[in-house]
Amino acid sequence: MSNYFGEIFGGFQSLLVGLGITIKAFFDPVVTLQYPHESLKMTPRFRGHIELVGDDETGESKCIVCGMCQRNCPTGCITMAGEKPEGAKKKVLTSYVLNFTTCSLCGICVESCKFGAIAFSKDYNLASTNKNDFIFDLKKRLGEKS
Amino acid sequence: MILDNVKKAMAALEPINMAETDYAAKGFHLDVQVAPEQVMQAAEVLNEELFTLEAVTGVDLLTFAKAAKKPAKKTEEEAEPQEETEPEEKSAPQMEVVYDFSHWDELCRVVIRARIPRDTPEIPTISEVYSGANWHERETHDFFGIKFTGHPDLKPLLLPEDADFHPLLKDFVA
Amino acid sequence: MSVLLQDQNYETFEINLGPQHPATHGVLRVILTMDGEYIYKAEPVLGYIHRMHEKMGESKTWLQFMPNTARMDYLHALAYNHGYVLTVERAAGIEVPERAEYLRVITVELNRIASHLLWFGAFVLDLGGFTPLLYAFDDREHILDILESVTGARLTFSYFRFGGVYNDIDDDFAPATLAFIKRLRSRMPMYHDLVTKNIILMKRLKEIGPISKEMARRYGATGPVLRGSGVNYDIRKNEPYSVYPEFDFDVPVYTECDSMARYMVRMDEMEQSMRIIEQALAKLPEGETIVKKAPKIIKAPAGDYYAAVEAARGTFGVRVVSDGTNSPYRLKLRSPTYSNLSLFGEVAKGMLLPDALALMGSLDLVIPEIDR
Amino acid sequence: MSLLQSEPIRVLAFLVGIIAFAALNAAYLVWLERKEAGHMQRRIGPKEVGPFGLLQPIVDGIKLMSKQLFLPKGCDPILFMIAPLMVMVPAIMSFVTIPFSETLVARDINIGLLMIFAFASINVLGLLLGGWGSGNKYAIIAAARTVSQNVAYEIPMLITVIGVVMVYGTLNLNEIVIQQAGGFWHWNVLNLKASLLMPVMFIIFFICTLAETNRAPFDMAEAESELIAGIYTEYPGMGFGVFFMGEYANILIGCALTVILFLGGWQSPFGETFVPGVIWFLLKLYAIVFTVIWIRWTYPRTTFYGLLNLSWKILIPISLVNLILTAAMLKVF
Repeated sequence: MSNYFGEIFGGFQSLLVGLGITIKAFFDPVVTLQYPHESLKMTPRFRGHIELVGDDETGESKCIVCGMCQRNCPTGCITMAGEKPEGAKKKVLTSYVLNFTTCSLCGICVESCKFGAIAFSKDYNLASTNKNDFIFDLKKRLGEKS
Repeated sequence: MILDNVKKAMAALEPINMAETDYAAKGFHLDVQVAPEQVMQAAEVLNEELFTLEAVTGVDLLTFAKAAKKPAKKTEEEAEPQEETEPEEKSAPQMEVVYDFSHWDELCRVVIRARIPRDTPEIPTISEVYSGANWHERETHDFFGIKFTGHPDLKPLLLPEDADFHPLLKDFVA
Repeated sequence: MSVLLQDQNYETFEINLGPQHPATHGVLRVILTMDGEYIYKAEPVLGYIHRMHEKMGESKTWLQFMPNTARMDYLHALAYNHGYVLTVERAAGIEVPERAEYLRVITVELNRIASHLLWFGAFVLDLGGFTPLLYAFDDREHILDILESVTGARLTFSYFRFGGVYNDIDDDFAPATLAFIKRLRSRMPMYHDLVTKNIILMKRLKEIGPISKEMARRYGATGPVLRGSGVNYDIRKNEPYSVYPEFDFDVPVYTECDSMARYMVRMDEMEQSMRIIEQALAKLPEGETIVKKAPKIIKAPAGDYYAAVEAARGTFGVRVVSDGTNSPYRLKLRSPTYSNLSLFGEVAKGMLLPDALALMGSLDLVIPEIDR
Repeated sequence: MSLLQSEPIRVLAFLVGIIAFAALNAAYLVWLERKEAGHMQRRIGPKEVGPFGLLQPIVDGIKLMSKQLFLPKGCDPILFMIAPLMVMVPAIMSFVTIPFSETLVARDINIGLLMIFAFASINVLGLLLGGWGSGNKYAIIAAARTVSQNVAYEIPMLITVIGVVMVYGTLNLNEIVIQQAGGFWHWNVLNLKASLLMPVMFIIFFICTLAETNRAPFDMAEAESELIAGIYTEYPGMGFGVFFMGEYANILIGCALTVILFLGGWQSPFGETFVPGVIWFLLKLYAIVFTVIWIRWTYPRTTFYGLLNLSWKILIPISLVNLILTAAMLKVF
């Protein structure tokens, strides 16, 4: 019989403690960030989609079209093409397309590039209703940027 | 100490091959290869010693022998005993079913292997002793087509109900 | 036990729990043959999110499979990275520098706390309480920010590499982690007052879903489900790997075998993980974070190798059969919740529907990890 | 008799007033619930539509009305359509006898309390027909649960109400409120002269109100995480909207009864003041509604047998003891 009442009072007391916690939280300041109005500052190491790094003087890409990133990508989302203008000994990049819909942001391409030609970008709010918006032509973007 | 009991009990079953492997290099202590029919007794032995079943793995050895035999150029030559010395079976290619057991009280991982011909892959089930094996065997059946005789209901688990293809076979064409 | 379980010709009806159902946390479908509210037979149906990781493993090189490991159990992705990296390093015989091992342990334990916090929120949500979920997510966001500052990702980290880690921690990683630990320690009593000591929750979890030691052994259950049934089996202690032997932490074990025990095991494990992180941060050695001559092409001598790690949900084992080429010949991924769920059919027989959902919540299921 | 005093105009005015009160409340209680839940979970709640999200309920209402009403396959059309009405109409009918203030009561019937409980029992039937009519397995389980839950909680509620009626000797709600005049120490909840257990009676009555209106922690009818949406699973658009309005009207009735029977209806807590009775009544009403919402966002859901045990093993014995105690105390004093 005693634990009958003990359980009632103990249980009721635990219910009141629970109410106390939620009411305290009710008057505490709000923790969430109001997204569309305020935006989050990304950490320097945030892995957005990759982008070509422009050579500081010429503004051209540092890429020598060796294809290491294309081969190492697990999902094969990088397609690039380059051609060797006669007279010059190094290949020149003509097109560098990243299919961001299959990229898993693992960073193997950035790691395998010996020339630091590609790096992670910082933009994260990429939303679009059309799949083709995510087929990035990185060479064009590099041109626009510089 | 448990390892010795297991070795004694396993020796009683005269397995085809029993080797104590170095845990640091391979990840398990005892590697026992038994004939397919003895799989049930081996499981009972381990059940007495209170082992628990971790996983059942199927391996399709169709293209394994060719690749493994051409030794990689400069890797050190401590070749695996049972891979190389075995009389290379030019005869029918084989499939292997690997049972991983581990023990709670003492670090002792035992691996039981059984080789079955690839074209008639059949092996008795151990789900009476280890009911956990029920799902593992259904999954191995899904991926390799190995029929586990005596299994309560061997319908596909991870593949759709009407799946008749076995994706993990080396000659599987999507 | 309902009257049905005695005689067979009682009229039952079949209900589909899932694949879209609020309490299954993913696409798990359970066909319940019910008599009123009592479950006569429960049969989980899997495969709705089966992507065949094991076949992908056979067609990719060793390093290319790394992102896949993080996408099986995305709540504790780092443990899966760790399991895969351990097996390949054991196969190819690659040494890992001391600092990298410490960084691995710190990030894995942080990820374990994040996984347990998410489980705690989702579990109480299954039982009907909404608010604890948002408090738990509030804490979890701090961990994700800390892990993002070092790995660059928030959920599916591909942070480990063979022979070390991707990049080093910056200098405000340690203060942020210690501040987080202090904050979580101050909030744990609030969680216990709001949820654990609540009489309604106790009535929902006590003596619900008994999993005996013998049944756990027969089904191969591991992790908190096993430790809730009185078995002291934790891979970090029983099969020490990486630098775990250098930290002293204890493994919470409860012997009541019911959902409350499994709940308490995970709540105490968060405290232990915090202890490990503190000791690891204190003893963090200097040095490079990836072995100098990390081979670009991994050459594992032919043969098969096995390694297991303690993920948040149990033993995650990777069995690799290598034939010396640059991609694995066969890659078997042993997922813990696969075995933990296999005993659901036997335990749920004769239970009420809400109790069966409490049991399923206490098993802490992540369906993509079961389906692989 | 001036135009205003004439009977049909008065009835019309009260009719429009009550339905407006019920509809507006149904909408803005949703807003209050989402705002309160938000702040309790350290977030904001609706904020975008209108200042402080005040237009959100209106927009939700329009959205619900714009949804297509279809009858699910295998459902019983008549029962399916009647059920929401059977939940909402009795709730709005019960507003007739609720005294908002000294004069502001639609029809001051001398058996007002009995009428409210008569209508409250129809609400259960509505939920049962809704669950059964929609032909969905989850809804049938929810319907079966709701019936036994309401039966189990009707009894302690009625026994408590008998205790109160014995103290005040009348079923007329206005009389009960008048007898609780004077400061808050005259309220029934502190009326220890009538029976020592009166505060416990207040708590039991409050728990029974929660259970009657299927609010957490007893929300068996709409157990989101188990039965998907319980009885409301198959109801699209305005079908769900009417059920929702019925549920919130029921909560209002329950809280209004709690206020009238225990917290002195429209009486002011400090004796005579110039503030009209309606203000006090609405203040107390919304305080109790705030508590109902507060409880929902704090506790997990009880199991079904836990809920029945609570009623049969704890609430009913205590309310019976109180009944005997009240009778004895009335005999003595």
